[in-house]
Amino acid sequence: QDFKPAVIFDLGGKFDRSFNQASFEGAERFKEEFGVDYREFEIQSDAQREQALRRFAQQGNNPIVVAGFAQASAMEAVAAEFPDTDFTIIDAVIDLPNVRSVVFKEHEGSYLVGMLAAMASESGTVGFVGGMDIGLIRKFACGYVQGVKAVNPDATVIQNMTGTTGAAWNDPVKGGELARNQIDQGADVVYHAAGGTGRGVLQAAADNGALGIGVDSNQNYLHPGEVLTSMLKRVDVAVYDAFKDAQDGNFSAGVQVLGLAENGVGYAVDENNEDLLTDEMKTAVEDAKAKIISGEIEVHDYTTDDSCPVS
Amino acid sequence: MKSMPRWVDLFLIPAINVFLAFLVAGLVVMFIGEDPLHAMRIMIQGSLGSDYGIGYTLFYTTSFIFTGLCVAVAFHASIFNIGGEGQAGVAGIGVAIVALTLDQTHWLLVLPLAVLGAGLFGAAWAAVPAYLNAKRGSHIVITTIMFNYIAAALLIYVLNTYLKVPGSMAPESRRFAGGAHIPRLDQMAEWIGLELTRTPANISLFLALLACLLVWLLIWRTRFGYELRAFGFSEPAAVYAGMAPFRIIMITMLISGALAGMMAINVVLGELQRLNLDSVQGAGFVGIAVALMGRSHPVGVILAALLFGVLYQGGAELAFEIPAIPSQMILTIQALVILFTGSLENMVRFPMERLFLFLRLRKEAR
Amino acid sequence: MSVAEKTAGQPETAAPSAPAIELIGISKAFGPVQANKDISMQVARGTIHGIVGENGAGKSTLMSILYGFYRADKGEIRIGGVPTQIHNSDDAIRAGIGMVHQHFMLVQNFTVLENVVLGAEDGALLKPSLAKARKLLTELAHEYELEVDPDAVIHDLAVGFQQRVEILKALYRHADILILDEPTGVLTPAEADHLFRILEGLRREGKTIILITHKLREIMAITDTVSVMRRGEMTATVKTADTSPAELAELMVGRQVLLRVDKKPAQVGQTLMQIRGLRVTDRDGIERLKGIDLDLRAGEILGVAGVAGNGQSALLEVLGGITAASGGSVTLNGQALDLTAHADAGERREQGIAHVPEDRHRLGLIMSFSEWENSCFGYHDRPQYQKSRLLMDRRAMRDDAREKIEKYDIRPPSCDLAAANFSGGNQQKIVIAREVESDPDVLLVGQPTRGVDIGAIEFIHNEIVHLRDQGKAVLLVSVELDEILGLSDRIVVMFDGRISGERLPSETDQNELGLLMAGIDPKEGAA
Amino acid sequence: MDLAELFQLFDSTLRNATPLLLACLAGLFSERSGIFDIGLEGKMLAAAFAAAAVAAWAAAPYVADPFPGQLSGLGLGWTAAILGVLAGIFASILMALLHGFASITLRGNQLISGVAINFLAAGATVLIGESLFSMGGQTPQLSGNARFSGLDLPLAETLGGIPILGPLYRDVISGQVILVYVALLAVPLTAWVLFNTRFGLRLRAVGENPGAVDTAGVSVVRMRYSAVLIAGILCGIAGAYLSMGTSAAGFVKDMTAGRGFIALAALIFAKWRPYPALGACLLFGLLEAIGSKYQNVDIGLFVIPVQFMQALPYILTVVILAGFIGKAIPPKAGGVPYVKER
Ligand SMILES: Nc1ncnc2c1ncn2[C@@H]1O[C@H](COP(=O)(O)OP(=O)(O)OP(=O)(O)O)[C@@H](O)[C@H]1O
Ligand SMILES: Nc1ncnc2c1ncn2[C@@H]1O[C@H](COP(=O)(O)OP(=O)(O)OP(=O)(O)O)[C@@H](O)[C@H]1O
Ligand SMILES: [Mg+2]
Ligand SMILES: [Mg+2]
Repeated sequence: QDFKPAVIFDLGGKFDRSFNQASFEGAERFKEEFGVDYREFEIQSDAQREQALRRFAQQGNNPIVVAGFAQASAMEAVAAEFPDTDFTIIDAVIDLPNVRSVVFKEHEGSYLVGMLAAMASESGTVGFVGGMDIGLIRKFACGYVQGVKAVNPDATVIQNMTGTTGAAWNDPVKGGELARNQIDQGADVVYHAAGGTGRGVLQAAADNGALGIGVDSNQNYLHPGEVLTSMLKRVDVAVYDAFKDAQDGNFSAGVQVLGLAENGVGYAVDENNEDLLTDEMKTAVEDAKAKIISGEIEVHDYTTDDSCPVS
Repeated sequence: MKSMPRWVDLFLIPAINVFLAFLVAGLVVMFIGEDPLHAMRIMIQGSLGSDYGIGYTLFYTTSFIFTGLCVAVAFHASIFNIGGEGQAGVAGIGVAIVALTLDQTHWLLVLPLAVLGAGLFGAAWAAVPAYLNAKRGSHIVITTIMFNYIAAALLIYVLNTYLKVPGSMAPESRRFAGGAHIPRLDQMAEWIGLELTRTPANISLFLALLACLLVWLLIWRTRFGYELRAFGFSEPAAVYAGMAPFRIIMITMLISGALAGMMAINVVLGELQRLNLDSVQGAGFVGIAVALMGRSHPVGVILAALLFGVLYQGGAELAFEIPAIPSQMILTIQALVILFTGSLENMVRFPMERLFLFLRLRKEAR
Repeated sequence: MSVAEKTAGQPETAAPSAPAIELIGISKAFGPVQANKDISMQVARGTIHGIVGENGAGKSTLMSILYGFYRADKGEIRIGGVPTQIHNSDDAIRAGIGMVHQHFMLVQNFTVLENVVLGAEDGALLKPSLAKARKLLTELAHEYELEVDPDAVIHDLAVGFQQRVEILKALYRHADILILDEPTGVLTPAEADHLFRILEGLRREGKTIILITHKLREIMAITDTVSVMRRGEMTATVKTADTSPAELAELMVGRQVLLRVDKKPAQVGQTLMQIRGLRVTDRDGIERLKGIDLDLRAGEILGVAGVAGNGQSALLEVLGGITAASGGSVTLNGQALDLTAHADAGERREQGIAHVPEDRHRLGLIMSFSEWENSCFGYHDRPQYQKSRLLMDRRAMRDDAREKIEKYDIRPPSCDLAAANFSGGNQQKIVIAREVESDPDVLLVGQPTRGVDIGAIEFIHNEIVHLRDQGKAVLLVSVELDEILGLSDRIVVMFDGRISGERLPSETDQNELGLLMAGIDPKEGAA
Repeated sequence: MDLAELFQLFDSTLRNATPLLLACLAGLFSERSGIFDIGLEGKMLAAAFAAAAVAAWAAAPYVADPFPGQLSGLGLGWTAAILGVLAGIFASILMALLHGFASITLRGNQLISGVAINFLAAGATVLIGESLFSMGGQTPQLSGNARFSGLDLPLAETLGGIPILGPLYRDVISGQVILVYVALLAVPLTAWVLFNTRFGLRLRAVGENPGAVDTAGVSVVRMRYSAVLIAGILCGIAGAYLSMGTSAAGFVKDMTAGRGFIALAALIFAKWRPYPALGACLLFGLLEAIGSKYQNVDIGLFVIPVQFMQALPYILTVVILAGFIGKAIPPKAGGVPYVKER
């Protein structure tokens, strides 16, 4: 039986330079390394979720990796129908014997970039632009604010959400406008968790002498020297690992929670931003990272109780 | 006086137009470097070639029938309701409330109540624009556009605040329990001993067909339909005939909104079995195209909805089979179909009319 | 001075070498409809040439071809003897042709000046054109008695003035040939007389005029020659002096037509409707009716004369339940009518008031509805048309429509055709049939024969008289004094929202009514 | 709220309003001529894409022998941006001509044509973009010469000292992207053309009564095509502004995000008149600016939900429309094909 991995991207598409792109990159890396081709599908509408999953499963694809919490209920239905297929879902938890659920501790990564933001900020005001006001994005925001406040309890964090329709994830014009608003109000570092909208956020920051912070993938290269860092969410690793484990026959179901300890989240340092991060900043962040891993610092996860201790 | 036989008008010309649309779409597929005939085969096969494909096609068709009827009914009264998107979205809340409350009972109880809930919420969302139009003369196109945006905001708020599962990141309600699961077509087929592949197509299809029948009755057989059409053609004349514009606008929009709302039965209750943010997925806008192409006639709406269902499902298959063809290809093909069958249709009609006139004159001469 | 007297002095223009207009073998089909069949016609320079024919005979089509609005399928046009290609109106204008269309071609929200200048501007900028036009307009107005306020907006102007603008448009473009398509259909007699004076002036200047009209009186009074059209063909062209109205009517319709109303003396009964102090203020806050007192009695036709815009329309609409009154009272059979905005036209119909509206296109019919759907329009909620609480009884509606078609000789006799496919006269018959057959106590009729050919006029007049003879009351509003005088048993004249006088038809004439319509009461003046 | 904050709000308003205004004026020309245009969105989107794609290509350095996937461009200077705008206009005009062909020449349904154009633009931009750049339909991020940056008007700093007006000039008026000024200038220009030229007179007439224009010897078809073409140009600039003049700095699929519909709303709001159109677009821009600036309003008792603030512009539009505007009467012949013979 030949090995036929498949990946399904969520609305937004594999080139969103963010979340989906990260899963795409993971799959690509696997393909490059092992020369194994994979099937892929970009979701266009809700009804296609189940359809795509079932189809891939029927055609004998295995493992099947899907990214995005919105896929959860579809996965729940389909995975039960195909007990011999290995499934992986990212950003949601499904309790089935053939499903691996990968969730990330975005709040931990966001905490670290929040600290960096607070340290890089001269004005004591930083910004956050989210795509839509939903739990996941609040989780990013809440971790970020905690990080900022940890460094500078008096800091102000301006938070904005882009919109209420699907367009919110693809509206760089609005994203840029929100970022400019925040910069006008004194923010000099702006973090985004807004998919395609973030492109405008980073550009506005670069244009107006502020620093941007990328998300999901490493976005530092977009504006070298003007993106402070990126909050990495190693979706690519999750995808890669799922493929690899299945290939090696090591696929394991169950919940994987990837936080700082597992290197599932983190902040990006590369040649594009090394001048922006001082040693002092790095030490402080690494220190916090160690403490979070050890449990000494506990970063609150918004989605556990739908509230954030700081704002 | 008609210059062409009816079958030419109703079937031949649309068929030629669809053909032309696909011809151009084929060129686009070639531009991408794929074989258009192969692509075409996949689309047809994938949407109509198996019970699986047909199931999905019918599922999409059901939604489009509802949103198409929504636009069509209002159109007969000369009201351009482009708020189907919002009305269907808000109706989802109504369905969710019913289903979440009663999902320990039986679908035979849930379905009628959910229809009621969807209808009420959809109608309510159409009521404000209707009222403002009828009483204050607000332009219904603007207000319904605005209400689409407001609906999106309301939906997030309701999901975040009331319906979301605590501790979940997703703005979704919990999944409805089995008591609220309405029968899918494959399940219904099982009742009569037929085995079909599982697809989301569900009993709402029959609801949609029933709605078509009712709309047809409403518009061409009832007194209100008579008034609605009269009002649509001429408001002063309607007033002269003793009809009340306020009443007509309100009732029409309530019906229109309720019809859009029915879409939530198909999607929220039938397919998703939970409420999420984007259950409507643009079907409200597709409904405009469906109504326009279907000439606002229920039968036309069914056919146009079916065509769009085929495009959606066939398009998904295309994307499965030929990953090089991006999903936007479907959007492009849809655009071409709308263009050729809708606004460019005279390209075929005019020569056709001349042809038939010529044939007739020749026959008369002989 | 009447038109006839003026015409006595014939124009002294020399016989022109070539006819001003020569149409040779013109054919035009609209899809399957052959509107013009191989039509040839000559019009001599400096003459007024009349064209008559039934509704839908193809008169407007022929003239629109000459004006480049439609393109002929076959045939040749010669202007002043020169074969001329007329592909569009621009070509026609260049050839010196101007046309006043049956339905005015004016931009309603433009000023007079803007309408005149449109298409004939002098340069890319508007200002110089407008200034020049203003000057020329004053001159033209002076020369031809065509005064209009150049800055008035069209929709504020009475139809008569709108028509002047159309004529000015043509003259502004130096038209030598002027086509007028049913110009008097919407004019009062005074306005029509004025128009004819203008036409005479133009003829004197050597201009050539083609006049389409349904009114044979006008043909006889002013034209030099007249052509008759029937079903797309030119059936005759005669010198006006050599013919008679009866002959023309017969040529048009193909049978003898009675040109005057034949009615018995009225059997007047009790007062059916009593109107007291009726006031109406329109949406713009203008008071249209300023206190009307009227009694309408059974078995009589009460004619309301007046220049358009003096409140007759408002009177019909308020009585018909379309608009609300701002004051006063109306009783019907002793019962007060609800004159507030709560009442609607349906209620009035239930109370026995039927209404033939002045504008059949705008109010009376739904053009895209089939004949049978129009045939119960306004009465659609009557029990005989219902199958159940919700459903209508289509069979009953059609049967009913067929009966009316038969009884009223509506042609073509098909109840499935859309109203738009009937000629104006037959459309009017549909409305009349519907309202008369509803068996009302009071019939309100506005402009019952506007734009209708003489065959149909005869029929419609007979129906109205017939209703009266059944003991019903008829309130007839018309700008046609002939019609008012011929039909009414009693005449009131409206001026500026008030009744300016009441007369018996036997004791008055057009002159006296004309004065009353202008707000002058000759009797009071004498007293 | 202090003055600086107010000016920031205005500044944002101006940027928000620019694409709306251009699209709104585009709609004004088209609809004044009697051609309904719900395809503003699609035209803008097509233009945004074409502008970004061409600008990116024109500004990219020339590479003699590019490796697969590498973009070899023209290496142009500031002309790259101009080229981009022209490309945007061109793309938008193509769409406009399609609309014209469907609704003028073929006398088809204008609403359907508009809907089709919106779909077509949404699909084709990504399709073409993907085959050109293989970035999922996005264009490369624009930088430097490929995009517009703020233009400092003369004396901005000098006059900045004058109370109120100085900062207003310096912070709001000055420093905008050139296309913002183009949009603002388009308003008086439109008004002038509409009410002071022969073209304007005919344009207004053809939307009210095409028969009158026809019988006056003016070609209805030509007038309407001109109008549709102008609409194409204006939408082209609007689209170019979105992808080249804002922080988007490039094309992202569906990036017009409903602005075409808002522009349409503004047009109706303005009752098809140029200066009110400016007012309406500024109002929408301001509402959007307020909605995004004050998202988290805590009024003591409770926190107003973000969603309410986000919906506020739309709610206010409805309220204003219901309260103050009255009936908007469109050009009389709007939406109806000019048919002489049936
Ligand atoms: N625009 C049109 N499209 C199609 N058919 C038309 C059109 N105008 C007129 N016709 C046809 O041409 C015939 C002649 O119409 P036309 O308007 O010339 O009559 P007419 O003699 O002017 O009538 P009327 O006295 O009522 O004005 C009609 O019977 C009709 O069938
Ligand atoms: N656009 C059209 N398409 C088809 N038939 C038409 C059209 N316009 C007119 N007709 C036909 O032309 C005939 C006369 O039309 P026309 O408009 O001249 O009526 P009319 O008698 O002049 O009405 P009115 O007196 O109210 O102006 C009718 O039989 C009608 O069916
Ligand atoms: Mg005529
Ligand atoms: Mg006529």
